[in-house]
Amino acid sequence: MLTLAIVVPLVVAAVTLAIPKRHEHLARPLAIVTSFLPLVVVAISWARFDFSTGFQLVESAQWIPSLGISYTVGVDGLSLPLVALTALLFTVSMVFPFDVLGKPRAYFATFLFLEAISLGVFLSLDLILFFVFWDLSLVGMYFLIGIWGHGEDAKRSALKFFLYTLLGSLALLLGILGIYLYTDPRTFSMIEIIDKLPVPAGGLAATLIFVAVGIGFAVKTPLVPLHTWLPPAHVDAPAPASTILAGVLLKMGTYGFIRISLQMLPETFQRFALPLAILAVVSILYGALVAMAQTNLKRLVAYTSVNHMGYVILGVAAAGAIGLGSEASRSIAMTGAVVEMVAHGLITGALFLLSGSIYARGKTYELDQYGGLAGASPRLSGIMMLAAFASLGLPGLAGFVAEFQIFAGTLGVFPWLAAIGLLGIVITAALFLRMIQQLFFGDLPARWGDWKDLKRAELYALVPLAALVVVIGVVPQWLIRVIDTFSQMVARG
Amino acid sequence: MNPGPLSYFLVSAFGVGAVVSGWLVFRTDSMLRAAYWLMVSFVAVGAMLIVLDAQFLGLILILMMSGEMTIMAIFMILFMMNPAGLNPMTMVHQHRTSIIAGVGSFVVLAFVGVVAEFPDRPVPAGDATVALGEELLGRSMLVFESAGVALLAVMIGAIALAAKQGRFGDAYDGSQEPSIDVETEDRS
Amino acid sequence: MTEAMGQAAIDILPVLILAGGAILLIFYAMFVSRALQVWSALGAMIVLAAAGFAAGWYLGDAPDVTFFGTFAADRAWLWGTLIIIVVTALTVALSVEWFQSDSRHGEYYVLLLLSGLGAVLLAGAIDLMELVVAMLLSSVTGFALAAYHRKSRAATEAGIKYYLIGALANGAMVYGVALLFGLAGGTSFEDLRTGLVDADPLALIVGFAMVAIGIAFKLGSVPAHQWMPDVAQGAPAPVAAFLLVAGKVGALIVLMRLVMVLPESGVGWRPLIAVIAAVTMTLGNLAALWQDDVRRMLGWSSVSQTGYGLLAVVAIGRSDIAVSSMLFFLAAYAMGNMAAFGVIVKLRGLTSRESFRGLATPHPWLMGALVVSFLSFIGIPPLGGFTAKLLLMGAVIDSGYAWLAVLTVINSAISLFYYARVMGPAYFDDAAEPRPLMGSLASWALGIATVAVIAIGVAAQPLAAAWQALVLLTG
Amino acid sequence: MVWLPVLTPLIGGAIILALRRSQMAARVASVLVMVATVAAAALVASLEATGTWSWGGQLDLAVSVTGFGRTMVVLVPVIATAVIGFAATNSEDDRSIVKLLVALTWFVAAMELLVIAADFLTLLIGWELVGAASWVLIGHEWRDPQRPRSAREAFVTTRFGDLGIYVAAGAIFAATGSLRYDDLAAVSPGWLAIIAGGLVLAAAAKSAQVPFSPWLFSAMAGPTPVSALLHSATMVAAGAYILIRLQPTLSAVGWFSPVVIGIGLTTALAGGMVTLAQQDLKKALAGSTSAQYGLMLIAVGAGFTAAAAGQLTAHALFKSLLFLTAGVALHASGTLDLSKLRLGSALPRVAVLFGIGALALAAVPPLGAAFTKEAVLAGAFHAGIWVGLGTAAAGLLSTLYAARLHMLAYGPGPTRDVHTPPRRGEMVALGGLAALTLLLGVLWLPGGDAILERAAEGAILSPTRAETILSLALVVVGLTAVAVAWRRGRLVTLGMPARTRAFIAGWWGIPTAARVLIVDPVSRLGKWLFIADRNVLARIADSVAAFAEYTSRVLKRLVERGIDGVVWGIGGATIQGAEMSRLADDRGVDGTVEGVASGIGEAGKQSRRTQTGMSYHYYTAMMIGLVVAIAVATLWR
Amino acid sequence: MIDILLVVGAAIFGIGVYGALSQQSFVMIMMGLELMLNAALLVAITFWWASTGGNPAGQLLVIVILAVMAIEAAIGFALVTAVYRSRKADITEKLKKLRN
Repeated sequence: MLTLAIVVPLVVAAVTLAIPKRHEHLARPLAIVTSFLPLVVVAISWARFDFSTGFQLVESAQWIPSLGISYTVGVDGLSLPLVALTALLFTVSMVFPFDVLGKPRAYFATFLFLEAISLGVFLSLDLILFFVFWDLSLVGMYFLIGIWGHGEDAKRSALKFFLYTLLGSLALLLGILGIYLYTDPRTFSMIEIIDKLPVPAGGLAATLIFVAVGIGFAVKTPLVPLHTWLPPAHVDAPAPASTILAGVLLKMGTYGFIRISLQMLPETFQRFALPLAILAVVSILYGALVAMAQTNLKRLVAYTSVNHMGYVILGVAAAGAIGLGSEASRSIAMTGAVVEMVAHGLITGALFLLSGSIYARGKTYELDQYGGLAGASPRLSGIMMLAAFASLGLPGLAGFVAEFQIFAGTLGVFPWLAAIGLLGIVITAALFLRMIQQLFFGDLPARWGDWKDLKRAELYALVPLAALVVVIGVVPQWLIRVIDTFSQMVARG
Repeated sequence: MNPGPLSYFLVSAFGVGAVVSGWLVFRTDSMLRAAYWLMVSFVAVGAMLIVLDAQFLGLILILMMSGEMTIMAIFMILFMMNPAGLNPMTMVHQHRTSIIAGVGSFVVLAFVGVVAEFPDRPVPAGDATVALGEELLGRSMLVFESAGVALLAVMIGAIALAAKQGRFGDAYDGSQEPSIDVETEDRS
Repeated sequence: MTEAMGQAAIDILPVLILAGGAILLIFYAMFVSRALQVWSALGAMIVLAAAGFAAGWYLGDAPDVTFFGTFAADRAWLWGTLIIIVVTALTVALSVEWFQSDSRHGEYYVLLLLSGLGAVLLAGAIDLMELVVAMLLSSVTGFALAAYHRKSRAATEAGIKYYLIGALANGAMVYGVALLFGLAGGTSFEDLRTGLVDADPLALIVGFAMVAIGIAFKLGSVPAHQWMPDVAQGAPAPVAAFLLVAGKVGALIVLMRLVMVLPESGVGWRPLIAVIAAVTMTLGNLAALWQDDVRRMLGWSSVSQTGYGLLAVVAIGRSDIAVSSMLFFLAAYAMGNMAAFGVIVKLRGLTSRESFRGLATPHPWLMGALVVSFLSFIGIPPLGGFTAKLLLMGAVIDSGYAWLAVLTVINSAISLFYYARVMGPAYFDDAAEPRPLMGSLASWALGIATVAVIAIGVAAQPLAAAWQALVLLTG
Repeated sequence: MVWLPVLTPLIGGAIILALRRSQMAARVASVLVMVATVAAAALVASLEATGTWSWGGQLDLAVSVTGFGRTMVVLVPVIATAVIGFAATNSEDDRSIVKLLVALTWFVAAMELLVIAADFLTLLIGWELVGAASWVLIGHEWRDPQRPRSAREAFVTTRFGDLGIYVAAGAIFAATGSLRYDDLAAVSPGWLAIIAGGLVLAAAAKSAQVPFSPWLFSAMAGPTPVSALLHSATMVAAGAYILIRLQPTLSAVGWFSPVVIGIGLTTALAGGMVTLAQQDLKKALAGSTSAQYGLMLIAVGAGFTAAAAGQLTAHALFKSLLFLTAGVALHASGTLDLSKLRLGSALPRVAVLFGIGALALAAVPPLGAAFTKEAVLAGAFHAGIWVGLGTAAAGLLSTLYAARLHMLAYGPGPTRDVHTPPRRGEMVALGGLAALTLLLGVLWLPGGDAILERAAEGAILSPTRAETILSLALVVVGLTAVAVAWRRGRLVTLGMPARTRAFIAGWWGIPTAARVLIVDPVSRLGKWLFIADRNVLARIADSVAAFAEYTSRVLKRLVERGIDGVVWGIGGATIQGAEMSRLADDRGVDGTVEGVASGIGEAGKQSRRTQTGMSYHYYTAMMIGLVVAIAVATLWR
Repeated sequence: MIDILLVVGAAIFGIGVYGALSQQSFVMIMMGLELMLNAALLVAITFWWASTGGNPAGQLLVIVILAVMAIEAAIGFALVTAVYRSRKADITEKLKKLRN
């Protein structure tokens, strides 16, 4: 069943490309309808979720058994929420109206392709399969940014994105190979590796492998100072691609940190938990401070992604610091990190879509070009403010549920780092309030006299995100329970 | 086998001859003369082969190289821009580098020859040519055959490249890349 | 003796078929009219099919060492032969239209077959003399093929430059062979294995280094790599595709066989090859970075690919995946290269980077094939190049040369840059006018190559299983 | 059930929003919602209900209505009823009134959640929501660019305090794996100190204690009902409330008591002087709020939470009254400048109401506020003689400024006509609050102590005779002093130089200090980091690429030109150099220039000559490669 | 004896290298290459004579080298002819179309 979620979009992507030119307007409805299938799959998986075990709904097939490579997919408390997030974000990104520059077939085919790939990253339980999807996501995003990005710089940004993350992914590949070479019999199966932990702890090899995969994930996450590809990529990417980039692709980095660095090299992770946590705190503060200095809306949101991913890594580092703090603390930190991944996906996804809406109307991202939009477009302002408040961690919205757990857990593990990291909350509050103020309050500049509020199609994309942000903020039980099965296992060590 | 003093003398003499004539190849003014000095060098080596009990091979070498150098001379007279290859000429580049490389090669290889230990297993008495024949048609059959195929290939290749006229007229006709811009070609 | 000879001849049936077929074909080309010359291609195809069939037939029960220890017709050789045959066949398909205008092109196919034969012989050589002769056959036909466009300045220039490098490399190699012969007392690899154990290290090193130069020329690795960009740019495009690949297959296999018989204590061949690999891949990549001629860029990228391929040699004897990584590399690289050059052939030799701008819109399939081959070169999964690189890096890490793997990684990332310089504009720029194209035979060839690139990655299992336990015989 | 006080305003707010098309309905609904909330709160308080709401995992939201919470849960909607009633009737046709009413209603919901919270997570939720609601309320008039800025300042300042709750929550979780107040008892001393620290920080920020006090000034940017609600029973009250509620456990921490007293006393004194010096009626009231909360903190620190609770209740009643009447003044005269008001003659009835509030503020018996203040004073003396004296001084200050404010704002004066007299509904709201203020006088009756102790579930100390006399004497002194100053016409200026007055009135320069020391550096740091990010970090990657590019260009030249070219290049340069120095020798400076010029030209020729890409360079490279190969194979075995 | 032979071989090889590197004319370069092969030939027969117990492979190696000489010369002439016809060039300096 999970396989369907990967295969069907891929097949339909090919079909989309094959649509005759005169029927090319069918590409969008076809893609949107297809994108509901993964959602259905997620819903069924959620309903069938077994809280008593780890990996489940596993589907496996031989691929290259001679090399220990298999096609294995499955979910657990960590991946299921991320799969759900991915499926949802792709659907709304496709629903969101966007000028496809006269290439609807290619655009929606790329999107469906990327959806299948992204689902594959989170579903795969074989390192090579994981890596295959991982690298293909770069390719898909490269073309999305390059072809549909705006500005002359789009090509450059696309290349920068591709180059930078490819280098990271190749480092990851080295790490994967390192792990592989320790398995006996040779296998890439994640389940088996997590079960047997083949890499001898404490050795130089384990350190090197950890550093290699760490670099790979740190680039993707991104952790300061490996984040420099992110702002240009976001600024030049089209809004739906930014949503996917921030909402889905960044999660791959943090997912990898949990799945591979933490689960496959637990002792090494434990040794490196403190440095990692320090890096995370640096990212938190750095991302927030730099975001505060931005005058460009999209760049601002991009840097807050650096900040939020810092929260996630902080939680993950705390969760992996076996031996420090209580099991409860580590467990709640992990839960918080995963919830943050979901929350950030929804919130930042919404923020990027909204920046797209603003750009579509004003053709600029410069904040000082705007003002007083609250009166002209109450719906736009309302959803934007909701997303901004969720992003700054207001209770009742999704971000708070995540950040609270991360900090509550981390405080028991790295008290000082958590305390320093908390400052990020204040800075993000300041910067988002300033952003809201600049965009929506004050006087409406005369040239935006015919400013339009959100269209129906835009609302179709945004309302589900906003609603989920609220739902997770108020009744997160359904989500936390699923994640908790995983967190407790990890926290136990 | 202990070579006699005569062998020593002959080998040394022909050796010096081979080296000197080889050197003169690049010291002479005319390409034609160069070709003949080259031939002399080959003949000297051929003579050394004969001294070293490889009479058959030595003779082959001398005969072959005489022929080849004659062809080379004719070739130069026929084709090259230096009319008849007889005019004085020096056409060298990167002279210093070349000298360094040449001397360097000599020093390294001579060092290897003098210093390195090679097994001491002299050739037994007997008819070397017979042994060669057996080898040729026995163990190394494949090598021999492969060399034959290579000769065939070079004949085909050399004719394909050098022949001015083929069975279908001008060999150069259409021997180029397909035109990138077909329409232009059609129009013209 | 004769009986043994007969058996030996049967053992190398694919070789006989290729040689015999080539001879028959030259008679055909010599006597038929111009209009019928083109059917030589069909003849070549038939010969290749027969040889391929024979090679496939023997896969079940490989004859192994034959011809009195001068030739190793083992499974690895059969696989190498198959790769060469496929490459040759694809080249034939790409050539038919390309050479149509040439007044004489029957001989071309003969030369192609003989050149393929040279590479095949190279792959099985376990005797220094056989190595020299096979090298000669492969090179000499290559020189002629590269310069086959006699009217084209670029082609003849490529041909003679190729020749000059090859001749010097051969000269050095022959001297080295003589040295090794003197040290070991024989020319077969078996003799080398026994004879070189206590050999004088200095002479051994010099001798091996000189032989290595000869092999490096065929491989296109540093320091005899310069012909690759020239040939890629100047030679007829189908020939360039062929020459960049076929020789590499034979040379890589024979290099592996050769180093296996060298005493590691006497000559530091492993670090030497590692250094050569490192320099080759880095140099090739850096030089490719700013090329504005796509064919020349492919030539330089081929240099860097050679560097990757040498990783397998570094790992031989230390990692059990060395041989299979080599074969994966050869297969993936060969197919990727055929696909890339196939696209160029299909575009009638289009080569300037500028002319690729916006071509994705009028020619989506062609650019798609180009992207697939480029991504495979970079090592993006699940394409063949990825599987190859995965195994190569695994093999060197396994052998204690992790730094080479790191360097490979860095180089792969660099290589993305110059591939993207072609891919990016093709997709991101405004749509260009459609280009005149070659006929459908070229499409078939490049289509097959592209599918193969994907298949080697996605459906790698049959190959992986077949290559898993492969050993290279040395006598 | 226990959630009713939260849900009623929450859902009520939604109903009001739904009714936005009819302003009248919305206005009526808002009052009804508040009344319903009062009822719900009273019901819940009488039941002492508890409840939980599971968030899954290790997170449960726990609420309970116990202790002082029982009073507080009712007090909040009671005052809110008056304030919302005032707001609902105060403005004319104004489309934004609905938004204001909804925000006020939700604000109450958040505050109620804070009040009934029984664990730190729930507390934090309520705490932050109150802050966010205050942002909405303060920035209500968003078209004026200044107001959202003030709202942001207020929110960010209080959010900084919120970090304290985060820390406290994390600490209790780390120590016990639970977030409940009940489990505080089990916390080890080390963690408890951290929790106490976090809570004190949070309370100080929320209750506008030094050094966070100035945010209250920013909060003045909101409409009057907002100020009234913010400064009485909600928002600011949260800080004192949580300390009152958790004092029994927190007092186990050694430094808790002195620090809280210190903060409270400092704020009481400093804030009192700020109020005294203020020229703006609302800001003066804001300053007095800080000062009054300072008094409550003194009581908490001294351990007499009932006194603090009593003071909180009394203050909530009279301060909302004072703010609303200040609003009336603003409406009536269009200004809040104390030197220009004196509306006593124009609005005599309002003046009386304001007077009641002012008397309470001045702590004149027999008002309830006087009773609670004396209890605070008694507690302070119990904590130490200097604390007691300081508190007495703060009391004197409150008498002084209360009297001053009344005289200047609603004292008899020249103003006869006003733009907008208060409406009937407004008067009802004011009257209600005044009545409640007066009603609190029952505390003076015997048993007043007991009522407070029961209501707050804490201790109270009856003042000694000496203390009572002292405080009464101070009240008299204060009133007299104001009367004298009034007579002499110096009540506005207080005889101080304008700059000194402005300095004190501007909260002793704290806002400037905060801007110079915190806000500016942080935003500058952000800008610097951004510049560094763009110019350094991003450039590192770029420069790696650039280096590769450079190398490759060099190599590209090299491979084509041959390694030989380098040798030539170096050699040529050497020869050129030698030649140049010779020329320079021969011909002096001119020659040098000439030499350089010819050198460059020659170098250009040289490089052109070497850039041939000839095959013999390939040969050279091959030979070099051979040598290197031999070397590598020899050296590295 | 073997020393003399190997030194002579080395000398001829060195001269060949010098010629191949220094000459501009293709034909002259080829002469240098032929000299290198000549040296190899001498060395091969030296070893056959002194070090390998008369292994006939040594003689065959000489024949192989002779074949290499002939074949390379033949293809070399053909290429020079072709280049000369297409470019009217017989020295390396004139061939510089193919470069970066």
